[in-house]
Amino acid sequence: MAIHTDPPASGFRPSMLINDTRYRGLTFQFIALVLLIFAIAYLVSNLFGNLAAAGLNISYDFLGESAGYDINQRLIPYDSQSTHLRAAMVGLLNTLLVAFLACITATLLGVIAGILRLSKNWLVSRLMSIYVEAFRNVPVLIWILIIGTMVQQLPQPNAFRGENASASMLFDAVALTNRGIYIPGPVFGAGWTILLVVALLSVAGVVAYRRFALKRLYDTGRILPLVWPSLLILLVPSVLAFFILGRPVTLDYPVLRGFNFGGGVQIGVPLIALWLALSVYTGAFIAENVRAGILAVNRGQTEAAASLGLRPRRIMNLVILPQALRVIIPPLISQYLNITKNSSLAIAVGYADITATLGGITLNQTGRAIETVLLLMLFYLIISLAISAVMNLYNSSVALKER
Amino acid sequence: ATLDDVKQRGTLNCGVVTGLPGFGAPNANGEWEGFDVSMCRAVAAAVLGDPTAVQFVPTTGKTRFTALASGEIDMLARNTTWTFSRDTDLKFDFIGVNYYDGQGFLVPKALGVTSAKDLDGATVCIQTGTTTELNLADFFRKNNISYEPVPVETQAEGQQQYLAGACDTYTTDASGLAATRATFENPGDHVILPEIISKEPLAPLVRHGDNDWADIVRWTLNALIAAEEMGITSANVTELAASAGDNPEMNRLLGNEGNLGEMIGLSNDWAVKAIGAGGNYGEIFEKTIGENTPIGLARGLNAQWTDGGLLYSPPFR
Amino acid sequence: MTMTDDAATARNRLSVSDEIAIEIVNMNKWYGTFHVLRDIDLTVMRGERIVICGPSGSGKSTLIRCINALEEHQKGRITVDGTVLSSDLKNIDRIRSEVGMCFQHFNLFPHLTILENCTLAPIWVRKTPKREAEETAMHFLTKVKIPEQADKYPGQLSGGQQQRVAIARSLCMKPRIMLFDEPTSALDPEMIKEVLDTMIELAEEGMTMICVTHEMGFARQVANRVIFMDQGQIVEQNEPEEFFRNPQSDRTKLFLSQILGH
Amino acid sequence: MTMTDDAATARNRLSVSDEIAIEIVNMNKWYGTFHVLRDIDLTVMRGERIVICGPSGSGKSTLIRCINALEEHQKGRITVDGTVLSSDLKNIDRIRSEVGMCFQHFNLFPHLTILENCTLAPIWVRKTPKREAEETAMHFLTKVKIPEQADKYPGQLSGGQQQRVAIARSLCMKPRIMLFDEPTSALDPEMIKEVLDTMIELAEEGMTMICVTHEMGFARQVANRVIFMDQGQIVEQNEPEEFFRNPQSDRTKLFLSQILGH
Amino acid sequence: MSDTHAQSVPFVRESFIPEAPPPETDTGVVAWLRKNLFSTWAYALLTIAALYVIYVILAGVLPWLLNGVWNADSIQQCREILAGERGGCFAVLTERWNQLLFGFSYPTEAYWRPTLAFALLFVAAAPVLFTSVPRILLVATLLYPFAAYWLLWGGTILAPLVGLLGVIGGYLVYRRLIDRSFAYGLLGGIVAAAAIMWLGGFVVADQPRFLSLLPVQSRDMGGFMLNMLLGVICVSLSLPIGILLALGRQSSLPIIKWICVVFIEFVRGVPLITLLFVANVVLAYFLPPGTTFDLILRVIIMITMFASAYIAEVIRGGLAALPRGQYEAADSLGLDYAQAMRLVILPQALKISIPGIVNVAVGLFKDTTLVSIISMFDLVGMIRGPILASTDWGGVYWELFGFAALLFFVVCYGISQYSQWLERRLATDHR
Ligand SMILES: Nc1ncnc2c1ncn2[C@@H]1O[C@H](COP(=O)(O)OP(=O)(O)OP(=O)(O)O)[C@@H](O)[C@H]1O
Ligand SMILES: Nc1ncnc2c1ncn2[C@@H]1O[C@H](COP(=O)(O)OP(=O)(O)OP(=O)(O)O)[C@@H](O)[C@H]1O
Ligand SMILES: NC(=O)CC[C@H](N)C(=O)O
Ligand SMILES: [Mg+2]
Ligand SMILES: [Mg+2]
Repeated sequence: MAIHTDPPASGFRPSMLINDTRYRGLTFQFIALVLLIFAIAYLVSNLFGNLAAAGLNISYDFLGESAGYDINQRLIPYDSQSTHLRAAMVGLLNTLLVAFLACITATLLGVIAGILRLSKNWLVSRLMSIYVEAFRNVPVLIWILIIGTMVQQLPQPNAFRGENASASMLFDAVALTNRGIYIPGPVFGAGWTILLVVALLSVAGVVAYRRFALKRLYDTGRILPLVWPSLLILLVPSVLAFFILGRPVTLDYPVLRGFNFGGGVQIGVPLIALWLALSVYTGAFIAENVRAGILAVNRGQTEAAASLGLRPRRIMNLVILPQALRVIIPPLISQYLNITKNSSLAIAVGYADITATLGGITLNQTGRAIETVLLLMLFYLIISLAISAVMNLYNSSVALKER
Repeated sequence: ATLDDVKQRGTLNCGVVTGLPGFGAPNANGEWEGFDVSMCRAVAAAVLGDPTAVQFVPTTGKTRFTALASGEIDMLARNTTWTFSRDTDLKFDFIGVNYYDGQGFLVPKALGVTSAKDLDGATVCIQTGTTTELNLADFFRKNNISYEPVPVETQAEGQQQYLAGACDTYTTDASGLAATRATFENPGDHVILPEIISKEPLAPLVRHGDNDWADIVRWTLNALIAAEEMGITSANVTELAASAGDNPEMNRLLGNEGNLGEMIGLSNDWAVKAIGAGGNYGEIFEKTIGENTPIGLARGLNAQWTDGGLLYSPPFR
Repeated sequence: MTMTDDAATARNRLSVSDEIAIEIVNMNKWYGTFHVLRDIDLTVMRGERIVICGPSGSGKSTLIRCINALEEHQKGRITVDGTVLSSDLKNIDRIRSEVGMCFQHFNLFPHLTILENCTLAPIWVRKTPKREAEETAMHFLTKVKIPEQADKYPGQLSGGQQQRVAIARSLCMKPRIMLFDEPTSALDPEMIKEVLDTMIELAEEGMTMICVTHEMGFARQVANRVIFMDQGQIVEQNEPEEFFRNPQSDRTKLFLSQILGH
Repeated sequence: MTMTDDAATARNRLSVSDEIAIEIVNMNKWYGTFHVLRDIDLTVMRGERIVICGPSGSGKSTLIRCINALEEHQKGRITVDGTVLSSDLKNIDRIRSEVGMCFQHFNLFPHLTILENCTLAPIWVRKTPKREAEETAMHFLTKVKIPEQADKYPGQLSGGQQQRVAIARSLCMKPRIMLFDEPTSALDPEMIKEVLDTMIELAEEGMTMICVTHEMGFARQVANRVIFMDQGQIVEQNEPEEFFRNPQSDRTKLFLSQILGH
Repeated sequence: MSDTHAQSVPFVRESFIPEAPPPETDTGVVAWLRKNLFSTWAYALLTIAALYVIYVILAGVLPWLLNGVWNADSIQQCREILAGERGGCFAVLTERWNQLLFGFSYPTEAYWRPTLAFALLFVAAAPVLFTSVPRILLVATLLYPFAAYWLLWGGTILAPLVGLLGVIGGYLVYRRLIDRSFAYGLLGGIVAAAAIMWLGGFVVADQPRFLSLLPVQSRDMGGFMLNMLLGVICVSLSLPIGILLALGRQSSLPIIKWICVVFIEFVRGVPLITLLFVANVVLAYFLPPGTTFDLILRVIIMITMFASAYIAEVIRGGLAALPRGQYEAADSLGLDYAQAMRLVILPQALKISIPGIVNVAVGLFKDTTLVSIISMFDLVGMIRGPILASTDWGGVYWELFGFAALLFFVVCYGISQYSQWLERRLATDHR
């Protein structure tokens, strides 16, 4: 074998920038980068030019100034003297709150509707198709407005007043009004921490029991009942502790006071409207995902499991769902993303999410358009990236092993 | 400069409210009408000679300032309160008050409330991004009572919420309340509470920095006010302008004496056109929000100074 | 044809008892209004090995799926191991745990390892302790010659290996009867042999088997009987030798000429 | 083995010139850190027909893909028809228009008809007028015996037909060298022959060919040389007769016993 | 025949068993009901629950629909006519249908123009959507944008004609130069088109009255027409941009890839409403001083950006679904990157992506309602603004929102049925 060398390294010629695969890519990238930098520089110089001409500047100082407006729904202490930054935090938490609630209910709704749509019951499956198609094909904004109008039709608190009131509370405990839903709220007395500990322990107990049952199944083949013992473990100690400790937690019932109900816990009507609208709208999409996921599991899987003697419920739990979930969860998570993004329409029903506080009132009261819009986008971007990161983690963890 | 832009374009871009009866709202045929709208038309007439050469740009409380700042509109005539920070920090120029107003509360009669101080614990509908929103917070804080805001974006929404009983009271400029109430099926079932909790001088505004343009708008408004004072109406303006009369100020205003028009870069009959567009201040008031309209507002503070009001146009000299 | 002798010997080694394993009497089935199985009568003795063949759409799959209650039949009676198949869930359970089935497309559970595939049913249906189930599984995996793949996932195996896992999975339930629906038709040619070898081994141990297949070599080697179906009916049945050498019905002749010709 | 004589005759009919078609010197390639081709030296004369075989993963595909610049090599030199393969685009273009390639999975363009598949590159790369390109295409389609399929889409053809179209498509560019990467291994057995026949015909016309295949009959019949690769190296090369009769290296022996055995 | 068992193995069927109808218990209405509605107790309960739900809905909606008032001048009149009975006040639709559909400032006498443009849309879209439609109609698709522009915005016909000529000229030059290389072709085409349009601009300025329709400004477009307009324009524009982004994201050049990834992920990470805020309140600051362009144009830019990021992701899926062999085969035939993409890869990838693209289009079309939040008078803005704010119709919610929902439903359901049909077809005829 003769020793050969590489092709003679010819000197660099400018034409190689276009014709040589090694440099061509670099050339293109360089051009793209230069164009990009120019574009950005152009926009930014315009920005500063325009700002200077209008005598404005970019400054985030306004975040420290007092906001001056009130917010009806807040998870952290806030009043009109708090800063704009705090108002933004209130809005942020409200966005997260409604998104979180809507994700849960939309999932429930979607899973139920998706499964029912596959039901062999003709009527039910038709009904679910109508639900899915109706909600999927109409803009979410219209649904938010419609549902917002719908909850307005609930009775006013006034209707609960007087001898022959036209509306009445459910079980004397729950009032559905067009200002919000009032439910009894807990009042914590002495010893409630002990109760909490007991409750937490029972939850741990249930988990332990389920572990034990599975282990026992593996060890001996005996299947222990799950539902009743779990319930017992969950409830009995807490109930006992509740009475032994002398009812450390009591309920505060809502009562009509002044213009509105007082006491108890109030869930504001904007929250309810937005929550409901996002849930039913997204639920329709999730229903489709669920249906597609279940259909994606080959029919052969069910048959193979059945011919091994597994019962329908076990087939669902052990064979179909684990596979369907792989198909369902990625689009499900992007639906969660959509919920979060769609919650920015909150202002249509008067819910104080971040778009309404930071991107609405603050923007408007301070006139700091660029600053607030940038902050707003940044916030949504962070949520989206966080959710996508979770999704990627999930995807790589469940990816089926292939050759 | 804005004036050149407007002339070149041939239309005036005027920001107005998305819909507040009496002040600015499209009628069934889609033509904009109202008190603020008339201001736009007067400026268009003064500048372009054609009161219909206006492109109305509806704005919400939220979008109005950015629309003006970004140059999308040439002026904003949209029941906007003249405040310090809007004038200075937001870099606008308010060109003069066209309606002296204050914030009030609208409540259903059946509620039995007679004073705003009785509103402890009430639910209040409030347009976001307005001065009234801030006043509201101040008022309740000062009186140490609580309330729950229901934020709405537009007048229409506020009305919808209020009528549905989603709030106990609706608060905004008293004029706005009157306009709102006027559209109710049974206006008599609702009262405007006696307290006026703030000063709301409503004023048209333009971008800061273009003083020539600001002057044009400012003096158009003054022309309308002065016209009323001098008894010039849309009916007699052409007649009066035809020949110089014996009132030198009127002569100057109508272009028969001096060259005021030239000084602001317009033709000399600019004021004639402005007044001809919709009449003088008083006429506009009566036609759009006055006592004989459903809105039924009395002149009150907005009467001429000669009648004990605050309207007081600087002299045309 | 040198194979014939070997095959006959092999087959003769396999014993058939007098006990009835499966009895099908006058069974009919419709899909909607489509009459897919017509008056099927078939008795399978314990230890018998039956091969079913016939043109596509003739109802072969439907027939063996009825035996396993994967499809419901509308008329007639199916008795498996003395249990009459009815819509009673208990009954169906009993029959399914007696009868193992292998499909054309293996239908392994892709989210479980090979071992878990094999232990799933024993643990949850037979309530076998896990350790024991795993031992059994390893035993059968060894039998189908892939014990070393136990911890892989089905997607990581070749088609032939997957089908052998499917057989092992069925065997783990210790069925007394095995049904095969074209177990080799989705496989590449090199892999067919390994699966057939496994099946032959199974046959030699005396398992009762019904196998839908067009592998005529296999039929010759292990079947006691070959059944030819067409249009939902059993058209002909015979011992393999006779069946291939001397088909009676015209349709059988036509069919055989087609599949042997190519 | 009666084929040997025929094969030898057939092969001897084919002439090999003295011109060098491909020269590979000391070529090395890595995928990441994985050394997939190691010190490959190979000279192919014009008119030579070379068969490459070897176990899976030994780098056969990678080798011939390097010749076509589908993969970049990192060390050593490849000269095709006098042109040294470098990263210069012009060079790559020139080499690709000299070298035709057929893949295991045909890779026909499913959205184009057979004729369009064949005329695409002549029209766009060689700038041949469309009519002329179509005539050439029909000529080569006739040669691979499927002129009547010209207006169908690839999906409507059998695998064997598709592979022949793929060959015709390459030929339409009038290459001087053809590379084949396991052209028959994705085909059903019946179809293998028709593709091999086409390739043999091509070989008889004196086309320079490098063919990765395990069809030993083909190798015997047309190859001038058989190259055995393992672990990225050329382990053995010889005339086919000698290669099969008398493999030198142990690895070759093992490999041959496996593929000939089954 | 029960003797067909091992003891008497040979058996040959003598007589063919004729097809028989299934047993009675398996057919007929009763069997259908039993099987589909009452097969088990749980199902029966479900059925009853479903029936109850249907009853409740119908009991609520039917009287409202049937009792509806279609002729009245205001809600007050509606109430008088209804005299306390339940019923919808659909008069608002008959009174304000034109505003709902066209916005309140589109000239009434020109309503036929958007209507015609809408009808022509079907002609133009047909050859793209259905392969069975004669190819020659693609000419209509090409002409459509220009015709629609003329119809909607009015003005002289010369303006769209010049545009069309520019495109045709550009294309001809492109065809001439494409033989040299794709880049030359593209550049030459663009230059030629720009030159023709620039020159044509003088002609247009010179002859503003030639075959002129009443000009309408963008600001004057509203109602459902605005939704359609935004939807159609933005989807069409976002397709090419989406393709470029997808190719960029697939690129092996890290910087280009990185730019595309950042753009796509950024746009997909924020809600459309924030982008609309940008269009509304921020964008003007980034443009050179003195440029004021139409809100509608700014909105189109932002929605197009938004849509192209989503479309890019769909197309990326299509590209990824193509086997590597296609790229390699194209390479080995000597096609360069542009040729391989244009002739081999994209035609296939786009075909796979069509259902996904249609879904994005539907979503986008629905999202056009968001412009009402920045006080544009699209269908929803129209309802929430001028109509509900008017003295006459304040308080008529259900009828208006129902109407809006219905319009959107008809369009979106239609499109999504098309996409499902397409998916089914792609699933069956990919050979
Ligand atoms: N679920 C079903 N609904 C309606 N018809 C069906 C169904 N399953 C099968 N059929 C029809 O019943 C007939 C018999 O089908 P079957 O699968 O039993 O045939 P086969 O003999 O197994 O054919 P192959 O050799 O193709 O597997 C066919 O005509 C088929 O189309
Ligand atoms: N793109 C790639 N990146 C990393 N490794 C690769 C890549 N392509 C191939 N390899 C590895 O390089 C080695 C040689 O691959 P190659 O395809 O050349 O083998 P082969 O001899 O053609 O095998 P086969 O007979 O299976 O086609 C294999 O180990 C393969 O896993
Ligand atoms: N109601 C309004 O839209 C205006 C309210 C108030 N005058 C303001 O300028 O803030
Ligand atoms: Mg079958
Ligand atoms: Mg290979």
